[in-house]
Parts: sequence; C-alpha cells; structure tokens
Amino acid sequence: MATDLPVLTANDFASDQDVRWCPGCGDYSILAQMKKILPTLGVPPDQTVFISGIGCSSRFPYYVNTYGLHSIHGRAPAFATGLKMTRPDLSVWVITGDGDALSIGGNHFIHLMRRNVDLNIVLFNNSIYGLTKGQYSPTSPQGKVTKSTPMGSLDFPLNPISMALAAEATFVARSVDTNIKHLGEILIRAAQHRGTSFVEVYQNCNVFNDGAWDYAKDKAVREQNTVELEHGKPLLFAGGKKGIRLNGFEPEVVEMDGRISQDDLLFHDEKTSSPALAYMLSRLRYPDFPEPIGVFRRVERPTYDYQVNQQVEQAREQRGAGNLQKLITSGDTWTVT
Amino acid sequence: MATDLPVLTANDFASDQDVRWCPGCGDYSILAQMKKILPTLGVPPDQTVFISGIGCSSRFPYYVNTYGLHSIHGRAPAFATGLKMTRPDLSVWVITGDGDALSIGGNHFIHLMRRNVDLNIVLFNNSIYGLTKGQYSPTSPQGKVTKSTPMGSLDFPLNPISMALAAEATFVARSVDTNIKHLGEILIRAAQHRGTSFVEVYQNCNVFNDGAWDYAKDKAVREQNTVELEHGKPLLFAGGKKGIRLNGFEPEVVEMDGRISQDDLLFHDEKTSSPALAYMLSRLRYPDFPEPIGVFRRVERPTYDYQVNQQVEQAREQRGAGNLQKLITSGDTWTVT
Amino acid sequence: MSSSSTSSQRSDFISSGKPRESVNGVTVRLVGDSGDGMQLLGTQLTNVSALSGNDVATFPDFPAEIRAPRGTRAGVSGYQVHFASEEIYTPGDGLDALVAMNPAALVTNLGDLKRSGLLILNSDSFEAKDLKLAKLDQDPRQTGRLKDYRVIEVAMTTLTRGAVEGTGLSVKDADQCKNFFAMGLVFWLYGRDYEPTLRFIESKFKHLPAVAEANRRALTAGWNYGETTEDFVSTYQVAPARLPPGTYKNVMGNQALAWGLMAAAELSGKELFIGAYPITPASDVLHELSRYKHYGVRTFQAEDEIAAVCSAIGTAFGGGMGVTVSSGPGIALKAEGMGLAVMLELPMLILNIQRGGPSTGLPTKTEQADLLMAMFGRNGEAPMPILAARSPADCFDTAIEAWRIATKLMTPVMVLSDGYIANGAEPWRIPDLASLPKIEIRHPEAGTGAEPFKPYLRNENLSRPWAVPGTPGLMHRIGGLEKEDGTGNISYDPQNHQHMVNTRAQKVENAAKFIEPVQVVGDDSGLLVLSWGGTYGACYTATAQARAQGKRVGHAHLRWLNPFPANLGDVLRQYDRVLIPELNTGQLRLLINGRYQVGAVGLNKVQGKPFTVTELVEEIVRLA
Amino acid sequence: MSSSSTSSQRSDFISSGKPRESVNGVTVRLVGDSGDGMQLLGTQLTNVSALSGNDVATFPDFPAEIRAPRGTRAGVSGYQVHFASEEIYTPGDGLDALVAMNPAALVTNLGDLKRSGLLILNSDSFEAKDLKLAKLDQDPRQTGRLKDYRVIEVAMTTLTRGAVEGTGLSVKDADQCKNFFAMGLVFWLYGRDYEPTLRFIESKFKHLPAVAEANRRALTAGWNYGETTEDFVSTYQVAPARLPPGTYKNVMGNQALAWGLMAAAELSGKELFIGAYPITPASDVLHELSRYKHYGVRTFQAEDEIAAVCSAIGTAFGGGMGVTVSSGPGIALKAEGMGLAVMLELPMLILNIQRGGPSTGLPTKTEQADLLMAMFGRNGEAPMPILAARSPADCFDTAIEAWRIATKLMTPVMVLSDGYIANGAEPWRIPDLASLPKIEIRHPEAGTGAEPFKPYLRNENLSRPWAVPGTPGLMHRIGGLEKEDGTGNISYDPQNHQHMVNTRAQKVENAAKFIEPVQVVGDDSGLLVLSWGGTYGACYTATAQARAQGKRVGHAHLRWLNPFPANLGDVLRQYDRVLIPELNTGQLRLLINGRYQVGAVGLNKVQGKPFTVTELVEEIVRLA
Ligand SMILES: Cc1ncc(C[n+]2csc(CCOP(=O)(O)OP(=O)(O)O)c2C)c(N)n1
Ligand SMILES: Cc1ncc(C[n+]2csc(CCOP(=O)(O)OP(=O)(O)O)c2C)c(N)n1
Ligand code: SF4
Ligand code: SF4
Ligand SMILES: [Mg+2]
Ligand SMILES: [Mg+2]
Repeated sequence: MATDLPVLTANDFASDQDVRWCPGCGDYSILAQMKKILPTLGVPPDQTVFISGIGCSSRFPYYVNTYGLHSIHGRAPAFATGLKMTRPDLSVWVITGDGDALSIGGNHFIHLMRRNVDLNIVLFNNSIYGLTKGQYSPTSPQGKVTKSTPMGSLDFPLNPISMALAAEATFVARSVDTNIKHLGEILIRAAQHRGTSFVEVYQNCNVFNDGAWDYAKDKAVREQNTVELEHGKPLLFAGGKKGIRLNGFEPEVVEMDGRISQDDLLFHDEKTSSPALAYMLSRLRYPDFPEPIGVFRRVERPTYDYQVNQQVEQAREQRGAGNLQKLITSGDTWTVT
Repeated sequence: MATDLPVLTANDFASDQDVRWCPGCGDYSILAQMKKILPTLGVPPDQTVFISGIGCSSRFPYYVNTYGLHSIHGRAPAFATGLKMTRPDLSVWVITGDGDALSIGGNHFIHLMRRNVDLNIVLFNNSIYGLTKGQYSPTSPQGKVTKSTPMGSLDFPLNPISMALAAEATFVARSVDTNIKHLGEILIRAAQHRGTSFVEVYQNCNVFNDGAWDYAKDKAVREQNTVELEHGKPLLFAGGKKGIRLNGFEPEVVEMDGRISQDDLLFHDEKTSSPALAYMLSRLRYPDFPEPIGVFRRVERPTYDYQVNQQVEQAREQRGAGNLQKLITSGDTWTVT
Repeated sequence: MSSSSTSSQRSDFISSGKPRESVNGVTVRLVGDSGDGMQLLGTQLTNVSALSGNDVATFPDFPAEIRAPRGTRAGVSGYQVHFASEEIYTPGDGLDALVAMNPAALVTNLGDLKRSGLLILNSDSFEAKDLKLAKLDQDPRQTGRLKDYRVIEVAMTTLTRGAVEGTGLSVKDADQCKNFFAMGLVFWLYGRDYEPTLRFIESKFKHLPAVAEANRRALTAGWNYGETTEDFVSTYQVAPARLPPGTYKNVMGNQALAWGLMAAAELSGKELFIGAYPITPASDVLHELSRYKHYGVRTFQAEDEIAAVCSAIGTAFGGGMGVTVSSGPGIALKAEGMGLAVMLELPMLILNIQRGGPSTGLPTKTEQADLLMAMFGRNGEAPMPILAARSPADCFDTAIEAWRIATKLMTPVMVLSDGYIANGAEPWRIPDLASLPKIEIRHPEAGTGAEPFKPYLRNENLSRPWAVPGTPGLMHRIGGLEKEDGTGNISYDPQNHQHMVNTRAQKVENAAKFIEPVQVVGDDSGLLVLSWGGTYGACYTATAQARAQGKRVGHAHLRWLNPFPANLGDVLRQYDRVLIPELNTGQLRLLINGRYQVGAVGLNKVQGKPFTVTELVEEIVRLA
Repeated sequence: MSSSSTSSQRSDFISSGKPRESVNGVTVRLVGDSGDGMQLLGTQLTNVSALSGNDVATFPDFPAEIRAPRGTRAGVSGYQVHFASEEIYTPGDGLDALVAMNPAALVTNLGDLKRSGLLILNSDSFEAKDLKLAKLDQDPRQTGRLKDYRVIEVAMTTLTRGAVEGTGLSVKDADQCKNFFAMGLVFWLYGRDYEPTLRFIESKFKHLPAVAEANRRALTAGWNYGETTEDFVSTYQVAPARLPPGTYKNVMGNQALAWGLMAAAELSGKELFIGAYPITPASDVLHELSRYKHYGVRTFQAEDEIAAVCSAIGTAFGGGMGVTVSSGPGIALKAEGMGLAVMLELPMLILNIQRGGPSTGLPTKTEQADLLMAMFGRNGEAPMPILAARSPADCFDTAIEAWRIATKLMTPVMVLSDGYIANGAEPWRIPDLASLPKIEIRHPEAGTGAEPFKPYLRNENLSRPWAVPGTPGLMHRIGGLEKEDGTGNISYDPQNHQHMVNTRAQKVENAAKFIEPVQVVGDDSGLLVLSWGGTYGACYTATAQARAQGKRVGHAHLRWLNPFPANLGDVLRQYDRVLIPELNTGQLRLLINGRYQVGAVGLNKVQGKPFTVTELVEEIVRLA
C-alpha cells in the first residue's frame, strides 16, 4: 500500500477487558505473541476479526482490540467461513481449543481445511478440557486419569497435524506457547499464507494438565525432544548432534557422530505436491522420536473465498449484472387488463 | 463353536421388504455381496445388527433380515458405539454414504475410527447425494456441476481413505460395487478384523452421477486404472505389465518391461506400525496413478468396547461387585430416632 | 426467453371443432408411475392454464423414493391442477377428471374422483403383470368398481408408438413420450393452447432433436385423438378469471421464496448469502439461488445444518444478508446457533420449509407441526419473530417482510413455509420492484476510538447498532454469554440479566408496531376461523362457502405468529367461538388459548396432506 | 469409610464454656476469593450441621472463570448454608451472619446481611491493594457502611500463620489454611462438632501430612480463638430438627441423580450406560457415575452431545438402560436425536440440568427456562414425558420414577433439574433399596421366525414390545420414517400417520395413569400457588408463611410437566386465583393457561438466582 499507515504497536491490539485466565496459563504467552505480531502484518485492528468457539482458549477474542466473535462450542470455523466468503477483505483468525476443534468441532475443522478458506486457525492444545474443569480431550494420551475417566481414558488420541493434512490443509504448522520467538514467527508465516493456515500450539494448562508438554518446553530437554522443521534443510536436532534419516519408508534417529553426513538425512520440503512426507513427519511422536515443530506443509491452492467471489465475477461477466425485474418477468407471463 | 449351527444361506438374510433403489443402482450389488458373505461368518441373523444414517445407501438395513436401525443423518457411528459398548456380543455393521459419513457425519466418523470400536463400517461412495436428488458430496471432484453448483463445486474433495488413516483407523480398505469377488472378500476380511473395519466401496449412482467410477469398473480399463493391494506382494497392475516403485518418498509408475525387477517395486505391508505407507497409497489417484483397491492397513489395537468392559471387570475384581445400599449409606451419616 | 400474452387475446389458437361446454372451474389429477413424467405433465397443464388467464392452484404429490419400483402403488406420482374462471385458493377437493396411466395409479386415486367424473385410462397398461405390480387380483375395469364414472380408455402406448414412428427412437424411448400424448389429449379436452408447451419442448430438448420431434408429435397426436375419437363428445371451456390487472406469471413456493430473498437484498442494498445443507423439501431454495451469482448471490452448501446457520450468522456479523434454509430435522440442529443469533442480536433469516414429522417422518409430505419448535426450540428465553407464508406466491412478500423486520429490530427472524406451498404453484402478479418500499439499513460510521464502542446501545425500538468489521474505531467483541446492556461486555449481574431477558422479549414484541393488524374477511361475530400458513386458501374458501350457506363466519389469517398482531385479542373476543384448523395437533391453539384464553377449539389433521375444503366446511357448519 | 452417629448423642463433644443462645435456625454465608476455599468451607459446615441433626439447605455460588482474578469482585465465591431445628426448604433469604475474607467479597454480599447481623471480616485483607482490586476508593470499614451490623474483625491471616508455624509450610501454603481457621471459628460460634472435619482433613491430605497437620492446627486455632477472644460473648445453639426417623446423609443434587439412576438400573435388572459431553452444571453426573464401574455402570464421554444422545439410543436398542445428561446448549443439540427416540419408541432418559440462558448464557447460574424446549424443542409432533426434581435429595426418586415410566410406556423421558438443585445439598433419608418396588421389564422371548416379528404391536398402555437384538426370531428394523402400526414397516399412508401421531400422544398421556395426583398443601380455596422444579422449597415456605399471616393459600407442586396429573384441572378450578412463580418468563403458565384457561398469573424472575421466600410472600400476600 502506498498510503502511510500509522505505526501500530502491541498496545493498539490490547482490549480494555481484564484477562481472566488462571495465573500461569500458557494462553497468556500466546496472547502476548499474537499482540506482538499483529502490528507487523499491515492490517489495522478494524480490519481484523477474531472468531472463537467455547473454552478457556476461546476467551481470546475479548482480549484483542479487534472485531471479535465468541461463538458456540466447536463451530467457529463455520462462522468464519460465512464471514470470509462475504467479506474477503477482512483478515480473519480462528482461535480454538483441542476439545473445541477436534471433539465437538471435528467436522467443521476438516471441512474448513479442505475448502482452504483464507484465514488462520490457531489451536491451543492443552490436551485437556480447561473450561469445564479437567476432562480428557481428543489429544489426551490413552490412560489419562481425569474426572470423567478415573480408571484412565480409553480413546486413542487424535493427531491434529495428521488430521489437518488428511483433510487437505494447505498450511500446517506446530509451535509451543513458551517458545516465543518460534511461535511469533510461525504466526507471521500463517498470516502470510493465502488459504487456511493451521497452527497447533502446545499450551500448558497449569491447573488441570500441568506439565503435559514439559518435554517440548523445558529448556533442559526440549532440544532432545523436538526437531525444528526448516524448508530445504535436513532434519537435525539436539543441537545438531542427531538427525533423522529415512530407512525405506521408515524414519529413524541417527547420531551425527561423523559417520553420517547431513546429506544422508531427510530434507524437509514444505511444498511437495503430495502431503505424504508431511504426514510421515506428523507421526513422529515423543518419546520415540523428537516431535517436529515448524511448518509441516505449505502449498498453494486457490482459496474458497476467492473462488466463490470469482464465480460471482465470472457470472457477471458472462451474463451481465443481474436485473431482478427482468428475472421475475422472464419466462411465460400473461397480462390481465 | 462346538454346537452344530444350521447352515445359513443368503436367503436367510433377505428381509421381506421390497428393495426400493433405482433400477441399476450399484447398491444392489453391494447388498447381494453382503447377503452372500453374511452366512459364511458364523453369526446368525439374530446376532447381527445393521445401523445406518440417512441416504439411499442407508436404506440398506431394511433389506437384510437382521436387527436393524435406520437412524438419522450422519450419526450411525454414535448409535453403533453405544450399542457395541453395552452389547459387545453382537456383530455390528454400519452402512453409510459419502454425504452421511463425511459431510454431516464427519465428526462421528473420525471418532469411531480412533476409538476402534469393534464393528464394520461400509461407506457407499457414489460421490453424490442420491436421496436428495443430486447435490455434490464431499468426495465429488472440484468443478462438479450439480443442482446446487451450476458453475461447478469449489470444495476440494476429501479422501475417505486418508481421513480414516489420519483418524487412526486399524482396518482400512477399498473395493468396487461390481467387482463382486473382490468386494465379497474385502467384506469378509472386514468382518474378521477385531476393531473398526472401514471399507470404502465405489458405488455407481446411475441416476445422478452415472459413470463416476467407470475407470475403476469397466472391464476394458479397470486393470489399467486400479492396483490390487496384497499383503507382502509388490504393487503390480495392468496384468503385471506395470508396477509402482518408490523414488525417495515419491511413488512412480514403471513399466515392467524386463528392465525392472519385481523386487524393485513397492511391497505392500498392511501391518506397518506407522500408517504413513498406507497414507501414501491413499494419495494415489486416477488419472495420475492407478487407484489401490484392497486392504490399505490392518493392525491390531485393543478395541474400545473390549476395554470399556475390561474396566468394568477390573473394577469388580479390585473393588468387588458394587453394593448400592452400601454406597448410599457410606460416608458421614446420622440417625434420627 | 420470455414470452408474454394478454388474456384478451386467448382465442386465436386453433381450437376444437366439437361443442364446448362452459364451466367455472375444473380439478384434474394426473397420476401414473413416477417414471411416467406426471410432474412434468402437471406443470405444463398448470402453466398453460395460467397463461390462458385462469386462476390456478396445484398439488403435486410424489413418492419418497428416487425411483420407486415401477408400476407399484408405492411408485405412484400425482399432480393435481385446479384452474378456474374465478379466484381460487386451493387445488380443489373432489376431482372432475382423473387421468391414470396404470392400474396402481388408478386404484390409489379413484376415491377422490367425483361421481360421474371423467376417468381417462391408458388401456395398454392393464396387462396381467401391471395388475400384479399393483397388487390387484382382478382387473378393476371388470369388477364394476368404475361404474359410477365416465370411463374413457385410450391405448396411449400404442397410439404414441405409432405417432413417433420414424423419429428413430427406440421403443423404450418412444414409450417415454406417452405423457406428451396424454398432455395433448388433456389440452384438447380443456381447450388449452399447446404452443407454450411446444416452446418448452424445443428448449428442453434442444440437444436431442429426435426426442423433441417425438414429443411434439406425441403431443399433437394426443390433441388430434381428442378431436377425432367419438369417445369425447365435447370439450370444456374455462373462461379467464377476473384477476386484478397486471402481468402474471406462474410461480412455485420455493422459487418465489428465493426471489423474495433476492428482492429483499436489493431493497436493502445488500448482497445475499445463503448457507444450507440439502434436505427435502427445502433444497430447491438453495438450488434456485445458486443460479443467480450474477446477482451477487453467494450460496454455500455447508457440511451440515449447524455449519449452515453459523455461516449465515458469520455473514450477518460482517454486515451481509445471511440466510439459512432447511426443514424439520435440519432446523432442530440449528437450535443452538439460533440461540446465539438471538444473543448477538444480529439480523438474519431462518427458513423452515416444514414437512411431515416427527424425526425423519414423511419427508415429501406437508405438515404445520414445527410452529412450537420455532417458538420454543432453543434453550433459555430466546424469542424471535416468526412469520409464515400462506401460498406459493405469498412467499415473495413474506421474505421481504421478514428481512424488513430483522434489520429494523436487529434480530434473527424465522420464516415458515411448508411442502405444500413449496411445491405448489399459482399465478403471481409480478410486482414493480422499483415501487416497493426500500429497506433502510444504517450502519454506524467510523468512530474515533477514543472511547470503547458500545455495541448494545439501543434505539427507540430497542434495536442495537449494526457496526460492521472494517469500520475504524468500532471494534467490539460479542458472544453468547450474557452481556451488559450498552457495552456488550460479559455480565453475570442478576439485574442486568433480567433486564436483558426482558429487553430481548420486548424487542420482539415491538415488531407488532410494524406489522399489519389482523383483518377479518366475512362476519364480525359468530364463529371466527383463525388460520396460519398454508391452510389459508382452504380456510378462505371454506368460510366463504359456509357464509354462502347462511352461517355467520369470519376468517382471520395470521401472517405473524410471533408477535401476534396488536389487535388480535380484540378480534378474538368479538366472536362467540374460535376455530383453529391446523395440520398439527393444535400448536397455534395452545399459543392462542395460553395468551388470550378464548377457548378456541381445533380442527386438526396430521396426514401429510392439506385440508380439503369439504372437511373444513363440515366442521364450520357444525360449529357456526 | 463410613461413619455414622445418632442425633441423640450430639452433646458429648467438647463444647464452649461461653453462654449459649438458642435459636431455631441460622443462615450463614461464607464469601471470599475463589482461591480461598469457600466451597470447601461451606460443604464442611453443611456436613457437620447435618450430622448434628439440623435440617440444612445450601446455595453455592461461584464465578464462571476457572481462576477468576484474585481479589476482584468477579472472583468472589460464596457458599450459603441454612441450618435449623425445624424442616426447612430453602437456603434462607436474609443472612444472620456473613463471613467475608476480603473487601470484594464484603461489598458484593453485604446487601443480603440482616440489620444487626453478624459480620466477620478478615482484617488482614484490607490493605490498599485489596481495596484497589475490589475497585473501592475507601475502606468500607471507615465509611460508616457497616454501622448497622455487628462487625467482628479477625486477623485471620496473621493468626493462621502463627498457628501453622513449625509445620514446615511456606507462607503461601500457610495462607491457604486460613479457610480452616475461619471454619474453626464458625464451628465454635454455632457449636458444631469439628471431628468429622478432622477426619475429612485426614483422608483428603493423607499424602500431604504437613498440610494435614497445618489445616488441623488452623481449624482448632479458629475454634480456640472464638472461645478466647472477648469479641464473642456467646455461641448459638441450633437444636436438632425433628426429621422423620431414619438414617440420613447429606447429598448434592447431581450426586443424588447419579445414585438414583444406579438404583433405577438395579431395580429394573439393567446395567446403566450414560453417554455425555461435559458441560456445566451437568458434568458432575458423568463424573460421579464414572466412578462406579464395579456397579456395571458404563460411562461414555462422547465427542459431542449429538453422539451422546445417539449412543444412549443405541444402548436402548440393545436392551440396556441408556441415559444422556447435559445442559441447555447441549440439550438443544440433542433435539434431532430425541425426535428419533420418540419415533423408535425406545425407553431412555435425557437429563437436563438447566442453567441460565439463552445461548451460552450464564453457565454457572440457575434458571428454569428450558421447560418449553423440553416440551416442544423437536420437529413435528414429538411428545415425551417430562418430570422435574424439586430438591437435591429428590433427584434420587425422580430418576427412578422417570425410568419406571420410560420402560412402562416405551418412551424417552426428559428429566429436568437445575444448577441450584445440582450443586445444592440437603439431608437425605437413605432409603432401603430392597423395599423399593421393582421396575418390571419384560423383553419378548425368542420367536419362531415363521412370521415377521411385529415390533409395533401395542399393549393396553399402547406401549410396544422391547425386543432385543440377540433374540432368535425377533429380527426387526426400525427407523425415523413414519411406521405402520404393528409391523413397523415404513408407511406413507395418511390415515396411518394420523393414527401414529395420535397414538404417540396418547401413550404419553397414559403416563397420567401411573403418576401421583397433584396434592395441595394448605387451603383448598383462595389462592393456589403452583410450582415446579427447584422453586419447590421457596414456594412451600412462602405459602406456609402467608397462611401464618392469615391468608387463604394452597400450594401445589408439579413433579410431572407432561402429562399433567389427571386431577390438575379440578384442583386449579377450586381456587379464585392461581399464581405460578417461575425462574423464567412464564413457561408453565403458558401450558396451564393454554390447557386449562384458568387465568393463572405469574411471578417471574430471570436473574440466575433462586426466589427468596420474602419476594414470594410479598406477591402471595398481595394476591391472596
Ligand atoms: C454445546 C456445548 N457443549 C459443551 C459445552 C461445555 N464446554 C465448554 S468449553 C468445553 C471444552 C473445553 O476444552 P477445549 O476446547 O480444549 O478448550 P480449553 O478450555 O482447554 O482451552 C466444553 C465441553 C458448551 N459450552 N457447549
Ligand atoms: C439432518 C438432516 N439433514 C439433511 C437430510 C437430507 N438428506 C438425506 S440423505 C442426504 C445425503 C445423501 O447423500 P449420501 O450420504 O451420499 O447418501 P446416498 O443417498 O448418496 O446414498 C441428505 C442431505 C436429512 N435427512 N437429515
Ligand atoms: S483452566 Fe487451564 S487452560 Fe484454562 S485458564 Fe486455567 S490454566 Fe489456562
Ligand atoms: S438415486 Fe442413485 S444412489 Fe440413490 S437409489 Fe438411485 S441410483 Fe442408487
Ligand atoms: Mg483444551
Ligand atoms: Mg452418496
């Protein structure tokens, strides 16, 4: 844009509402990063909309001074789709939780992905139901003891990244609440992507599921337990001491002790036309593997909102702007005098 | 079982209701195969239950003389889950359509898979809404012109096999309505699997989407356009004239003209612990690749219903069978005389 | 392509040489196998009748199956057309003529044919196999069952085959033309102009010239057969109706509803968005609207009904005209979303094309049994305005009125239609859109941002500002938790909650200020017949007939079910008795007695079918 | 571990040396920050009061946030306990004593304290920062605002720190013990036995011995403080209530509901299945039941509420006891599933623990605004029996009665409770399960298979056979399309549809044969107060008070909302006026006036809070 925009700061995106999360909740950190990156995107608050479902995480819109819709449980993608189809000019963010997106909202989640509506969806994954005070969620590990599962949960967990990929998502990434630099960068990249950008954020619920992500958060171990994905780069982790190599179709961890060259490692490619590589990466789970953080996949596909509006344009070009009086008077008519 | 069971025939599984599908519909063929294999499973009609949603395909239960529930649109997996949790002794089949399972029912579909309830779900994929007279479905290709999309549909199609795999399914297979031998075998294998067995069947809707699967059905071309998956065998098709080989992570079609040995081909393995291979296979789509039919994946995982009932057993072992009078009289009480 | 004619020029097409008998109106039902093209035949007869200046009303009735088994009773498809030289409001009770293409169609419909009515049969379809498919032991033509009727047997299949010979069609395809043969015969019988149908054939089969030719030939063969055979001694003449002056067009309910939405959008300067999931009998609204992208209409086939309503709310939040349409089971699924819309106080429309319930029910049949769900099918106190269309053409006005109220009061509005209205057709006087009052919408303009914007400040009608994302300085956040009036901030304050509950209710009540008072037709004392929705025509006709029989009867029809018109209580209390006929077990009756306690009684029918005038007259006469 | 006592042995624990003042009943509210453990304190006070033979009624009230910001008004959590030497039915209106742990708690609750009421403050929490958090400019202790009350300031934080010194707890942890200090003081004041609480501490903190020790010390320190300080001149003595003989236990509503379901299962020889998706305030039913797997209870945390209701129907189809529980928004989502259950005519229970609405509303607050949704929130004519619990303990009986009717009539049944009942506690006379009447269920036995089984053949109550998969020869297929009576085959026949609609309605009406007639307490003419659900206690108490003031007032309470008891019409017509108090805008009133047209008037409150007796008495006196 040629016009001079006022320089915005995180404060311009802070609302007047008291933040009501528990002290120590990982949500604060994500909010802080979001408020930090929003001013860098070149979109003013009044052209930004946050839409959420229900859950602790879904309180998010109240805390950013943009337009906001705190909707109903699991359905945020549907509101956002309607909004974006008719208002493609707006910058739309969807904020959701693991229960909101993958339990009650699983269907809207997958249909959002496949349609590739141009918006960004951030899933605060705390592997628990926070707002309803601690039941297991679709991302909780089997055996999780919670209020509703005193003998341990039985449901095999869903992998949000695998799900998004299978649902034909064009941008799929993962970050960690307290890894603020990484998180900020990923949010920016999500915002820049045209199409549905899906970001899973490991978020600590210190009240009902404290420490669930310690392996990926704790400074002491996180280098061992996560591997940062970088486009075109080999999968190296543990400060470069370990790498991931393909053995046929199976990934394996190797020590970079000199016997193996970086060239033998698996190189990350965000842009393969098939999501199979990204899918394989999504299967790397702690403790067997380091868990990838970063962008799993980023490909271009026309967005839903663009195409919808394109069809409107095209119809107008081909048939002229509609004339309703003409339409209702068309076909067989007769006149009574 | 030691007792002599009466020998059952397809007729024992035929109900007294007139079949009401359009003449020529692919559903007839699937029904015929089902009635043929049911007597071979060693489960009498009275211990078999068919549960369906809504759609042409979901009329199925009326036509088999077992217990049957024609439920509501998209929710059959949920009814089946409740039934199977409390009646693990029954043999349960879920019949669904592409709209029923993947549009309105997408959420129940994925949660059924991850839970691995011990039942069989057969998705009649005609890539169209039959019962509501021809709107596009989640498996319709982009650009599909239907009653609701006169300028072509915009939604990128969902891949049922990819979805099932991402949702942690333990048995995933595909067959074709008129490939009756193959279909029969796959249905039997589905029935034999402990856990959720998902079978996608390409089904022709000759009224609203005639010929959608011709490439995989027509005798003349189907060998070229499909590849039959067999555990432990290389991926050969076109009567053995072509094969599929891995180039790094990317599959490619090769001519078996003597320069390439079968050993160079991709060998199918239903049982890899990671679903990444099966996922890759699910991405092979016509016309770029032959489409795999057969079993993509088959792994063992304790079933949901088993574990639920196991917890009941375990609780009883650990704590004794509950005594309700004791429970309600426990804790702090006082007596008024 | 548009073609128009004036009813004064009706007589210049070639007409029959046989004597004409003049009648005021005729009710014909065309029945056959669902593969026989009866719906097409009915639509054409409706169309040419309307074009010839008659008033028309129709009642299509088809099986639930896509292709029900051929020749069986379950496979029978029917289309009833009533055309008359006076204004009519129903598709007619007893049939003057029945055209039956096979035995199953004959026996399932014979009961509705008047004594001495004309019964035209396709005699080629009474083979043993046909009788067996119809579960008949004997040929009904031989049992004396038909003796009360004027039976005319026509070997339609044979005659059609002969007529189309040489067009190159296979026998199977040739047999498909027999509905056009029947059409020609019926057109001859009632002096209908077949030109419009020839044009229709031309455009419909433009890529299949042989089929077009065959159908043309079948049609004229049918016409000529009537003129030639001695079975028919005269034709019937139904003079043009004295409809108010204007240009008319025949419309079906769902089409008129779709067009009404488009008109509402235009009148309010909005673009229309509809989010819907297919369901009978609502899908056609989506289908119709999907064709008008060049009008700025955006249609969204959502993954389910929940996503559909939510997408419409999303649109409303963005300042667009958000609409969703469905039928019973789908509307049930929208309950939670609608509750949110009530809380958000955003304008949007929910259209319910009612069908037979409960549950999946009778998807292709009509019913009025979702009124109380419309009123109360949401958790908590979540009132919304509700109005109902009364006839196919009326859907157009209903849609506009609904949007007018929705935007004026910032509220979701529920519009009720039903399967009978949706698929029925009637002449519609085409309005001059330019002369319709605009729907004024004012979005607040950019704020300074100095103070937080107050999204719940209310105007004199208690409606809040519709501030639209993209407007500088008006950023605000709203949701489903109770909100403080004014600021819209979350509030758990008891008094505020009471205030908001009252305010939302009062706001809906305020709609009564903007809607027409209820009008009575007929007597202002005695018995009042109070109707709503699709039973309008039958109730109007029945009350008129009862008055003609000397009874003191008034008829009031409610377009608005929530709120009721301000004068309704006064009107009700004028009468000794109030009768509320409904196609449910008494839903409006509960609301009327609950509120006005006037001891209204009901005439209730839940059979998937509209009222006949006869059954209404009987009850009215009994009570009046 | 179970411990029991008899109320006659109440006096042998160490008691205060100070003078005792005898009172009939006391209402105390304990308020503090939501991190201060007020709910725990309240529960303990309730428990020991019940154990000392008092009748008790409680009203917990906590913020919606998981951890609302400390020290703010939004973060205030409260627990009100009413204990008395006579039978009581409400948690009390005006407070005799208020214990406030911080300024925010003080100012948000002071209004409910009676003049001259006892106000106990934690004086350590009136620092500048505390006042600021509470949005107070001035210290309320210095403004004269407290002059009407008997204020006692206690440096609870300091005293607690002192008491727990040496246990090794950090200051932060030590401060967590101050609720036990307050507890000790309150126990002293009302002569409560702290032994049960010591036992509670022992079991609750068995893995944290230091914390257990600290809490014990804090508790006794509080008790001793009361005994020592001169601020308190006397203690209050509330004698045991004259409750009917039996063994009692204190229960909360959701717990009693869960146990009632288990009892219903046992009485009917079934195993219980509950499918639910978490939602406030219903989740605790799921939580409670998930602990009883050794009772054969299977709990299923479904992916959403739709799956939850469907899983319960699946269970019912299999012959099990299928139940689902939720609150407003979740119940709305179950509408379509419930409609199917009506069509299938399978027995199952839907439990709605109502909360403030509409939409997400006020999740932690109470309301009675889902009655009409329970009645009508489904497409088509889909009636189901509905009954409502009236108090926490009553939930037990309600669950059993619901299942009895569901199985007798083969129908889904809706049970209404609400947030007030769910979280409230009261003494419950523990029933002897063996003496409760069994719930007889007969599943048809194996058929020959010679003729197709008829799943919709009806008995004298119009209920159909519950044939269970696995039974040879009874294979049948059912679904949501309209069914032919008898065979259960799909039927589009108009007369059959009418018949089935009538039959389903009549079947629900038939429940009236098996339910208690409505009983009136008090006068049999004059004013009738008609209540339902959780307002029972307040209405009972208020009508008694009004009669004590010489008014002619009767009180009738409806357990059954659909159908109404057979004698209800006669009862209503006995009175000059009928008053229906409800925590909604008049939902029962609509049903009563709609059906009986008795001109009932309403007292309606929608504030997320129960009625006070005072406001009821006022209205009753005005009308009687
Ligand atoms: C229809 C409906 N069902 C259930 C609920 C209750 N509920 C609110 S949030 C929530 C789940 C919260 O978990 P998650 O989405 O992971 O968010 P978190 O609180 O952990 O951020 C539930 C079950 C609701 N508000 N609405
Ligand atoms: C809640 C609800 N929404 C919509 C419908 C209408 N409906 C019935 S079947 C169907 C889709 C059918 O498509 P599919 O599942 O692919 O089955 P098919 O008919 O193609 O076998 C729809 C939209 C319904 N019955 N219920
Ligand atoms: S409950 Fe957990 S997720 Fe929710 S605000 Fe508290 S810490 Fe955060
Ligand atoms: S509409 Fe299509 S899917 Fe349905 S019965 Fe007919 S051919 Fe089969
Ligand atoms: Mg969560
Ligand atoms: Mg389909």
